[in-house]
Amino acid sequence: MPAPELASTPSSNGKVKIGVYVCHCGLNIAGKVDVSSVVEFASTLPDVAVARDYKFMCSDPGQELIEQDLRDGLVNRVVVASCSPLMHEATFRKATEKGGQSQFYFQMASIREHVSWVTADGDHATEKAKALVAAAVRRVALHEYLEPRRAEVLPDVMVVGAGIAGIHAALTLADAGKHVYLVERETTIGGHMAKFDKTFPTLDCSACILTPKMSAVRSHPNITLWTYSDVVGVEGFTGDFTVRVRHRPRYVREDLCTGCLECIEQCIHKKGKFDDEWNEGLSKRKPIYIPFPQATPAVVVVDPETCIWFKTGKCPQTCIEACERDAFDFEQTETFDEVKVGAIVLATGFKTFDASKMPEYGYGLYPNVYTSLELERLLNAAGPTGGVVELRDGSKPKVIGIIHCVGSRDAKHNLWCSKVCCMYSLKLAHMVKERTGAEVYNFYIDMRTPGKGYEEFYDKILREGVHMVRGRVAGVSDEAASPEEEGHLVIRAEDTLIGSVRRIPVDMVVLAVGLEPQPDAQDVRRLFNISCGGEGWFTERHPKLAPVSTFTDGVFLAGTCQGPKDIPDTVAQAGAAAAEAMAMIDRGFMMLEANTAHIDDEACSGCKTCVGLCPFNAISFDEERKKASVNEVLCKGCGVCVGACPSGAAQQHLFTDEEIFSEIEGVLAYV
Amino acid sequence: MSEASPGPVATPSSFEPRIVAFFCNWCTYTAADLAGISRMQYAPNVRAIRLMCSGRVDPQFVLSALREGADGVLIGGCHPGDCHYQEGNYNALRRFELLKLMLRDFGIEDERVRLEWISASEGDRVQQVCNEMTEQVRALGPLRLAVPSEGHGRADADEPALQAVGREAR
Amino acid sequence: MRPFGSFRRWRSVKDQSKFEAYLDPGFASEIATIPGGEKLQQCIQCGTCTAVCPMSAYMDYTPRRMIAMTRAGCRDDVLGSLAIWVCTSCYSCTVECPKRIPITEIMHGLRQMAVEEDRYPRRFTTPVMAQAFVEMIERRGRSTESWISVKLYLRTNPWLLVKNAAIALRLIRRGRLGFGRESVRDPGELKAFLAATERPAAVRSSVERVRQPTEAVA
Amino acid sequence: MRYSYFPGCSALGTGRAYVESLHAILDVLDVELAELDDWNCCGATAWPSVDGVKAVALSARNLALAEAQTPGDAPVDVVSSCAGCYRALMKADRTMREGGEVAERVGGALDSIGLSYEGRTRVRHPLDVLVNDVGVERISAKVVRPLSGLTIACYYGCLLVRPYAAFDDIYDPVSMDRLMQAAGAESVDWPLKTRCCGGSCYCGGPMIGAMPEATLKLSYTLLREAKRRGADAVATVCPLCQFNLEGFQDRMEREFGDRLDLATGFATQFLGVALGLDERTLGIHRMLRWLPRRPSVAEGAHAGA
Repeated sequence: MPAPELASTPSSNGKVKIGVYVCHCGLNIAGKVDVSSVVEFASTLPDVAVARDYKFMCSDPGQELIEQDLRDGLVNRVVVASCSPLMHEATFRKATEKGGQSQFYFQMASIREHVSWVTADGDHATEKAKALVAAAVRRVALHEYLEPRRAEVLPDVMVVGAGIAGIHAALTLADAGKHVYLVERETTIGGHMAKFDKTFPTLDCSACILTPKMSAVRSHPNITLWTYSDVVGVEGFTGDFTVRVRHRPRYVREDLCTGCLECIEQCIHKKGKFDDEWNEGLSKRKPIYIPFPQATPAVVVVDPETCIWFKTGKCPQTCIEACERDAFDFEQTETFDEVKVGAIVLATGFKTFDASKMPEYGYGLYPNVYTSLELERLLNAAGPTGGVVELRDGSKPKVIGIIHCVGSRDAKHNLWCSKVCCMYSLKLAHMVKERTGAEVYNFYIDMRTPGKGYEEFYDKILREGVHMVRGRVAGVSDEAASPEEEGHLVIRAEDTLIGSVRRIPVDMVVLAVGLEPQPDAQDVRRLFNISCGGEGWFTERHPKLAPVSTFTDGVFLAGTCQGPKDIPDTVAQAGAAAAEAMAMIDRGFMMLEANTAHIDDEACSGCKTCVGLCPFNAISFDEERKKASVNEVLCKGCGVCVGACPSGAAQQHLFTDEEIFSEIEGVLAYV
Repeated sequence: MSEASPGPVATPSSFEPRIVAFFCNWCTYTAADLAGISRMQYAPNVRAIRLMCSGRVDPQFVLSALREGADGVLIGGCHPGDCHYQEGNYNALRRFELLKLMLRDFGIEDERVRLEWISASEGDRVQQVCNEMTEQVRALGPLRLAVPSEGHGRADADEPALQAVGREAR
Repeated sequence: MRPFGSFRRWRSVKDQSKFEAYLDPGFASEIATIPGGEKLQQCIQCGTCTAVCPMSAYMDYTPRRMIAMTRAGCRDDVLGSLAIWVCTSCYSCTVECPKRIPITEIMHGLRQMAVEEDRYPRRFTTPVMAQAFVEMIERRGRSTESWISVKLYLRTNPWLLVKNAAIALRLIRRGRLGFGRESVRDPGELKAFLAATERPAAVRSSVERVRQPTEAVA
Repeated sequence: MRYSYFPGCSALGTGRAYVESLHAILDVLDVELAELDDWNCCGATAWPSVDGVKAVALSARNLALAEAQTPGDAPVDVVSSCAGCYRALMKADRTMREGGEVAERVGGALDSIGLSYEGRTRVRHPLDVLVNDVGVERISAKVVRPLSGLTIACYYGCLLVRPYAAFDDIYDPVSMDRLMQAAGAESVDWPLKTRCCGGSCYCGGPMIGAMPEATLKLSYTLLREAKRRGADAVATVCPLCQFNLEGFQDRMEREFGDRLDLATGFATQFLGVALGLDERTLGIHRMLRWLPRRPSVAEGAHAGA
């Protein structure tokens, strides 16, 4: 990149001439703040050469105003009073650079997010805006000439989580020639989608559309697939992450096992005895198992918790005998891998709400109360009943009640709408009706079907004669108020559209459990140094304009780890995350913030306070000279060392003590 | 909404406290942006200065603010364990505790300086804390430093105490 | 069933629109002054309150509708409703509400307003009982079941005195219904105490500072 | 163990047997109840319908009396046997602790009669005391006449766990069941433990008067379900529920053409029988209907009669 001709260089700072540009932001600012009075005030401030206002400073003509003034030599420093720097700092820095000045000769005053949007009174707002402008003006006069920093971006990518989001992101990247490390905690990839029978609204078979992608992952030359593995450490920074991955022992060698399943057949346990997690506990598995036939990789796993050999050491080990490939290795232990990647895509997914937290719905108390995920397994041809919907006693349900919003939209549990439950409840209603001919009642608070073909699907379900009751279910019980209720579960709800309480006896209750962040979301977030809301969904950089990136450059989000979403949205987001990661990698470098710390050799007293404080080990100490120095490549620019330095030797670019003192004076310069 | 969050307009007292806030870029400043996006009205008395991390807050910033005429100082950082720079907020906390001890010696009430953990998603906390702090400081009245000077708390050569630890001493 | 079979029914059909002039837009904010009452605005009309309410089947408006009507400003319908007096204060709705609206407290608040505005159903037992009860406590500090029942029946339906005589007699014989009047030691002081709560908090703050040690009453 | 005791107005009327049996069993278990001197009505659910502040004030006075009568800084446990009073006292305690306008006005009124509420009081229910302080084990150790063969449906009513579930589960309370099991009886697992009986506003009268169908049906629903699940008796800890379920059982039977014939006594009475106390001490002679004379339970009757 050719460096533009700079009017001022480190040596020739020249006379400071500040241009102040106050944005109206339509009426967003001007509706509250008296912009002309702010401009008038700004023009009285020291070193201010030009003060202007404009409807939209971020627009091309707005930026052109700045560039022109810079080119004309009217100004050599720029202050824009508009929105938050988190919004448009980059825009205006670029404009400043285009005008021929260092991009860092710029400062922003946030008079929208911090003033006009949050202040009730116009006079107060104007006064506060002036103070913020005064602070920015004082500060920018002190800004120093800085070279922008660049960091190289490594070419490989890590994708964490191999549900449909992770799979899609990994395949997109791999197809573009990037090497992808795909890490999955479970023994197979596929995630929740692999458990479903059909998907709304098209009712295409989940396995039919997912398994080809799963095997593509397995065979792709650019994908290193690590299942039964998790990320235990992330180090480094944007473009250069070192990720440590732990592989849990399967006690079967992945490279040898062919997935013939002969060992399972030969296990000393003649029948499954332990709850099969994949089938939500609706069937039993052996200590050696494979979650489902199309599991990827098709490698069996031994569960040491239940395997007789691990528990007692006494077992004829018929499994080993059965294996023609000698794939068993009971001595396996955890192993670790460390890889260097340039970008990370997080696709860690969700968990479903634990229905036993709502005892009023009787889950765990009445055997015929199921969660939606359990019903998905019952409907699945590869599920515990081979796709037959039957109750735990083997009988067929004649009346089925599906309760929406379980755990969602509820101040006692999760406040949010889980977005997918209305649609999947309609899908389940259709499927159980088709398979069993049962009468199906759906109990909903509000019907939410925004999405392509979704309302049409709702219409189809209505035509099929599924009963829709608008009312949140108050309780499920086996109390019989009349002979018809005897022997049934009774669902009690107000049918709010008729204004009466209804008691509907059913044989099977299905709880449409909502979506929740993974229980360890907070740990994962800390590991990757991104943020999340109190509830645990990962926070995107901007809810609208940067929905797949995070505040940590190089870490992207895909799928439900960011919030509830359905499969189409998840896949779209995964594609977007892959594209953004790719854009970063293909460029090959990242621009970094210039705000690193540095230590003035003269002033350093050699007290070493800073050395221990730096969380990134960026400060080293020269024992001979008794001076500390900062490695600006490692420095991330937090300024902790600067705040602690007793002699004022440590300083931070763009946040020097002088700059902040002047900003303090500025905000206190009341008018 | 303005009734629910009494700004200084609604109260009879004519004293408008001046509060300088230091917000970390990743959590509290972002939360303040969120408060803005959500149009949460709060007292205009709090004026935020953006720092990359609450750990950057030098005690001298606080002293300087008080000396320059602030009646209170608010520091906002990420929740413990959530620091974008791993543990800058712990540094802020340790420094803050010491700072409070020192301020007590100057006769500055504890309520005038406040450290709050506000995460990026807690826009409502920004509103609440700013309003609370404004009311608290308003109740305390203008800051009068141990050695009073003309005007209220303005930088002045008659304030040896604060000045000694203040900016000029560096 | 023939809904309009009788000429009386179809002749009496009236316009049931709720015209804005009929509504009281400030009604909801009055209710919001009850602690927690402001949450009423967050109601999503899910009907959980109605479905858990043991009495909703006997109400003229279900609890959910009461909230909607309050929010819409149907002041006359709400305060004149039977529903607020049918509530048994069992707190099921309050506990189950997914929006944590303290519906029972709102019902109590509506009752207070109905009493203040003197528009409760005259011979319905709950309001009459509440008032008879309050009068007795104000006078004596404790209640006596026998007398309160007598008072209640006299004011609502004296026939019930006769109708319930048999059970009363059985209770009397077993020593479970006495006619001795219970009372606190100094009913006058209690009355003054209750009256003192009517003073707004600020007026009295000077008195509060000189709080006496409490052995006076012990 | 010593507790301050708030009997409530029903203690001398319909709930007499409850108080008598409570005292009797607590005597056996070495728990002393010291009746609060000069207590007043808790306000019940009638007062909140007329004046919310005074409703809190009435109960707050009782709490303040308890503190005044227990000098020192130690917490004061006030046992309230009536579920209605229990809720009213809890509500007053919460309101006063949380502060706000009501708390200030009540505080001022207390002040005017030389009382104050510091928040030292803990409102307790006999079930809470029996299960958590005395302990089920100690109780079962003292059982001399186990109620074997008796199946009891424990009915907790509304206000014991709503809106404040202080010592038991809000959906499925078990403290009474544990006591009845300790007494040797079998307890019924049923979903209506806390469904309203319709008794509401005190002395069983009002709803019966206004809407006989409603009240009778609520109570009937409970008894029918208890019976359907094989209960011989229903145990309660609320004087109102007890009276409602017992006193109107004849009318329920007439109205719904269903023979119920369920003894509805106080849990304390059943426990008392198991502890070997005689019927008179337990106030069983005050009940309108009691268990059919069966050897295991009847023994006590002879001793008393």
